[in-house]
Amino acid sequence: MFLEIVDVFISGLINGSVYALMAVGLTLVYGVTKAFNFAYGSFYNLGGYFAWLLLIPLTVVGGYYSVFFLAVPFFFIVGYLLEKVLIAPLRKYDDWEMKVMMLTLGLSLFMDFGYQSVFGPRIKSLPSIIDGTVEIGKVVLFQQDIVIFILSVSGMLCFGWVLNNTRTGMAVQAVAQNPAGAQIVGIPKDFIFAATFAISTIMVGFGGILLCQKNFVDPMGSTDIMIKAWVITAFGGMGSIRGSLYAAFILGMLEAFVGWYFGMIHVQIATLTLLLVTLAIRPQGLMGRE
Amino acid sequence: MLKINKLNTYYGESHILKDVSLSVGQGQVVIMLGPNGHGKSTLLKSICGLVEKIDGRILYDGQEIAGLPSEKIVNLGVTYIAENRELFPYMTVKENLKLGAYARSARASEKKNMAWVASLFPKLMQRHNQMASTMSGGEAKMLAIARGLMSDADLLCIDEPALGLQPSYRVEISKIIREISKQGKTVFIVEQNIPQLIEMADKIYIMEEGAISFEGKKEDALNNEQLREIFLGL
Amino acid sequence: MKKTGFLAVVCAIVMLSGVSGYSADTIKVGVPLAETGAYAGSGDNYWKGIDMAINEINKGGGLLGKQLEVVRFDSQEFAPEVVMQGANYLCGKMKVASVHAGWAGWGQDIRAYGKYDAPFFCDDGAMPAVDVYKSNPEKYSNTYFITDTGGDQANSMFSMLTALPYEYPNKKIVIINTDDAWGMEVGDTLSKRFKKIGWKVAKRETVPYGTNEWGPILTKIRRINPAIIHIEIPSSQEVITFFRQFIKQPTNSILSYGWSITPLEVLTTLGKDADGIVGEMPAGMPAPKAPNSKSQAWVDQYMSIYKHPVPAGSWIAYTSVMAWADAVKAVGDEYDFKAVNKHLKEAGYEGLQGRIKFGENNTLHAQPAAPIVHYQVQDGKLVALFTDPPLKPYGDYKFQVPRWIKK
Amino acid sequence: MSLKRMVVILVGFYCLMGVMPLFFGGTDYIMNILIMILIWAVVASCWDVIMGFAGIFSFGQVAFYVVGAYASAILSVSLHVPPVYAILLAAVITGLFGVLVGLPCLKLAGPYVALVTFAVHMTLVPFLRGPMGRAIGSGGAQGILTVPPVSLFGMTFSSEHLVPFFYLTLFLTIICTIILVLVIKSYWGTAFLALKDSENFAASLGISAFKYKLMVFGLTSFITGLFGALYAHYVGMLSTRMLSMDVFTILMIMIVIGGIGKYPGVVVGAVITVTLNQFLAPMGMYRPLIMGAIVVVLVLFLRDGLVNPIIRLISSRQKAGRTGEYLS
Repeated sequence: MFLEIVDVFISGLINGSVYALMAVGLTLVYGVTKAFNFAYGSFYNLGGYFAWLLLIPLTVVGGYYSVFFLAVPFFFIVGYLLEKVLIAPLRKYDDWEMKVMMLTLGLSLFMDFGYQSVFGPRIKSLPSIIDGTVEIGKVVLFQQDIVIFILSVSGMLCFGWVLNNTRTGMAVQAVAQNPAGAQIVGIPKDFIFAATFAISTIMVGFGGILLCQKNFVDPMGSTDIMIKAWVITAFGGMGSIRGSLYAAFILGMLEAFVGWYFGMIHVQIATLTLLLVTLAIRPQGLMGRE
Repeated sequence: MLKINKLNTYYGESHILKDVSLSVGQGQVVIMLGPNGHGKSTLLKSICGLVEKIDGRILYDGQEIAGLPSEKIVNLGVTYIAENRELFPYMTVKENLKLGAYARSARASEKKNMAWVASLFPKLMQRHNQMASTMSGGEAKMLAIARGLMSDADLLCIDEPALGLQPSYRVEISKIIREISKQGKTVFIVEQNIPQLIEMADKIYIMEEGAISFEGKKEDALNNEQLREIFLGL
Repeated sequence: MKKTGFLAVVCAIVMLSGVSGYSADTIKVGVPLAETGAYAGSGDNYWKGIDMAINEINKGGGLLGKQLEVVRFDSQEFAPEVVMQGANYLCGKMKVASVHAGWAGWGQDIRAYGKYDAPFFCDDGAMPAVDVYKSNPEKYSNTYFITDTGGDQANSMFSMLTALPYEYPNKKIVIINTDDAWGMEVGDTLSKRFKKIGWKVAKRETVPYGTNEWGPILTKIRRINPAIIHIEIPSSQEVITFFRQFIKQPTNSILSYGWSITPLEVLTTLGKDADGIVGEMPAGMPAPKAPNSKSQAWVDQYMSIYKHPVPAGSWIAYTSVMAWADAVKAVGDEYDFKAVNKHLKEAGYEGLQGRIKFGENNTLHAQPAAPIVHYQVQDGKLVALFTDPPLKPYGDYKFQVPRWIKK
Repeated sequence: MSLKRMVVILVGFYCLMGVMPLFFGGTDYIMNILIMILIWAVVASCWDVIMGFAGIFSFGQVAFYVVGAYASAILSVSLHVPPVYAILLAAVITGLFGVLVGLPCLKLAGPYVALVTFAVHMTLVPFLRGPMGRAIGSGGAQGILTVPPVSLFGMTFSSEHLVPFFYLTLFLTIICTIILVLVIKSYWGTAFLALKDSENFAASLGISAFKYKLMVFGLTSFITGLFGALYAHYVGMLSTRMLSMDVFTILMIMIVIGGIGKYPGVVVGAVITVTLNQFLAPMGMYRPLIMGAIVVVLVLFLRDGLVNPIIRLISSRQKAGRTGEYLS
């Protein structure tokens, strides 16, 4: 029994790290620019297709190292241009938040079906970054899961550190807290908006690569990712990185234990009920600010 | 130092500033008076690049700054201290001040300015770890001014520094502005009526309905019966 | 503004009605399939078979001297209203002579196409669809179910599992199925049959689509250590992730994947790792060697066009187009639906594996000419072990005890 | 937009719709589209009233529609309530559900309302598909396949008899449209616009934001539920696929084309969107691709949607020089 609980607990940890990886970009971009990116899941898929394209048809030298190396500039440019071309022009309207949601929803539809028409409706699989298992006593772990866990947790901690301890990180926070004030002290607000969007695109792209190599590149998978990321962001508090980290692990654990004890069919409803109850009591989420 | 020629600005459809021309000399304290909602704040924001649609010329040190993005203007040495403070609410006093020196031009002298600000606002520095959002109105105002000073600017555009404050703070703010002026900084203030400030002024402007209706020395203004009554309340 | 509204409506009508010029020198064939959404993969399998049949007929001079013209419709994820629109579009507006669908829904399709008379071939494989048919057989007489129902397929799976030349170490089975009609039907039938012969259904888990983290379930499975684990999830992702996570710490269990073995990606992704898994395909084509030379030629042709093995649905979708064409040829008029339907039902069709006949409820029950084929993955390929009915070993292929089972 | 103009447009539109069966009564394909236009026009109008007029950023419109549909279907299938009463009851249930959702979330700031309402939308899927839904008769993943048709005065209204059903829908549509126009134009409408512009200002006028928001939420949920229920008895089958993002986006396109808060633009938006969606259906996966692109382009370049600029263009030609009428 004890061993079983340890097993489920580990499942929860793995779930949690995967969710953290999914949600961090979304929460960041909302926190700073107040733009809710409904096309988030589609960028996640873009990561998967990017890796697939490089690894399978192009068989790029260096494998995953090259993929990650090339992903940084690629996603930065995609995200930056996207913000400049599609989101920034909307800021002049009073109801721009609503318009951004609508636009990105349209964009996600466009992107998802764009993938289908370009790459076909079938799922694609990527080679694993790392194969094999690790045995700790009676518990067996995938090295893959360990890599994801380490990368996502350390990535988030690193990112949190950068936000709190560097000049640029402070500038990003300043824009998040008061865009007008940021402008006054000479922070290039529009650039920070675009750059944040670009950084979040890099994050979600990396998340896409890491998770698609674990599971698959699924052209229709973006809605699920979007919903998961959305639930975590809302639960943790819109815009709070730390909140997202907690939320990801709480939900990961909840899923594992509900799935184990009550059955998988109850997982989704349990998660969403937790979210609804949380929002009803505390609309700003666990760690959010009003 | 600052020269404005035929400045027009717009918010959406409405025309706010109409053909405003003025000049502020090096090291001067210039005060702009006038009723609320007649475009005084808009003028300051236009200078600092915070208004989208502007038309006309703004020369700072002989360089055209009209239409430049705000971060470039801050870099050139012009800073805006907002009437509603615009602090970063979930950061401490110290972090707010540090961000005040974000502009590239201010980084080198960050330490020096920090020391100067600490001497000007000893009370503020006693609670440098307090969140900005938990401060009282007067303290926040002080912090906003202090943050403006951190930018190492030569021209400080201060928007209604004493609005809504208790008299004791008004006196303190006047003292501080005098200190700032003593350091050779140029100060351009938009205010309603504070005698202590008017005392300091090298030049006074009055703005009504988006246009300059009076320009002159403080003596001229004080001697003008009508102005005294309406704007100075003396 | 009245003008604007009027213009909009007029434009709309013109757009809708303007495109439907119909010419007499082709025969229109409707193909409503999931082209987008979760079922697009299976839609693609059916489409390949249908496309192959239509090209073959057209190359051979067409049907009644006329070329066949395909009218496709994206039935997305079978939302009732979309399915109904598809029927209205294909039968009502485009006046197609027959409708070839694959998986088209779980009953909504029967109702939608039952309004019309053109033959409608579908692969719903679930009892709710058959129940709709049964509610008014007269009205829905143009419906043809091209595979057996889930229950009957599950019965066949049961027979196969009990007939395996393998001694089960215990009498415990774990059944995992999806929450839709298909999964529930198979799960229910299997658990009923196994209970009857004294087995214990140690765990019955219904999972939603998109379940990719199997840790909690596998934890329980490891404690149970069942003789059989049956997975019934008609979607490749879930079954692949299950296998990967299972194999890292396997139990001494036969892995039975049922229909879930058939999505193309399962084998292309897992390859030889999947060796040992058993599964089935209804109205399937035994492999690797087809039962006769005609079938073998067909399989070779399929492989040369599409560069992958024949997935579930392709062959029977192909066959149903050919069966319909055969009936039309016999009747001589593609729009004499009554006669075409009568011919289809009475005469059947001489397919590649023999004569197929639609039976009770217009269902193509498993039969020697369209058998349920039970496979095991060997060397990364599907190898037929049994065909059913009657359940008999196929060829010389032998069951191999999976490598993860330790004696 | 003035009340007169609004009424003229709507009367014109519904008269036009009213004569459509004379031409297309025999063509099921087009009748089906016309019925869907009527249904979606009302549902989208409700959303427009919520977002455009009341300024509540709700993402729960499809959820209310589905609640209405399922409520009526469950009542008539499991409890054998006659469909007419089932539809009315379903509308009441949806209205109450709307109030229930509104209670916690209408006090929140804009994006949070979107969060909560969308969470409600998402929760419905596992609820209806799962064991809880099955327990109340939702039919689980398979849905409900045998929703009985509406019978009234000895007549049957269903997808088998499209022309009668069309007129039944038209009748209900007109009633609901009148209610919505009254809401927009009455004191409520004024109150909503004030609310949207500035809640503080409205509060100072003595308009209680919360009360009005709750009222509009309840009313639009009621109407949405009514049409959801009607839809259930029309197609006779329901599944949770109705909650897919596709449906959500299509509803949104109607509003984007019509212009937010530019009633009755959204009605024309519904006509265009439903037709376009149908027209593109044979194009398979390019349909959603194009729909998505349309949203992006429209949101980016057309502030007031597609319909309003056209109206402006036409009326400026009609009476050159007279401007300043477009207040709403």
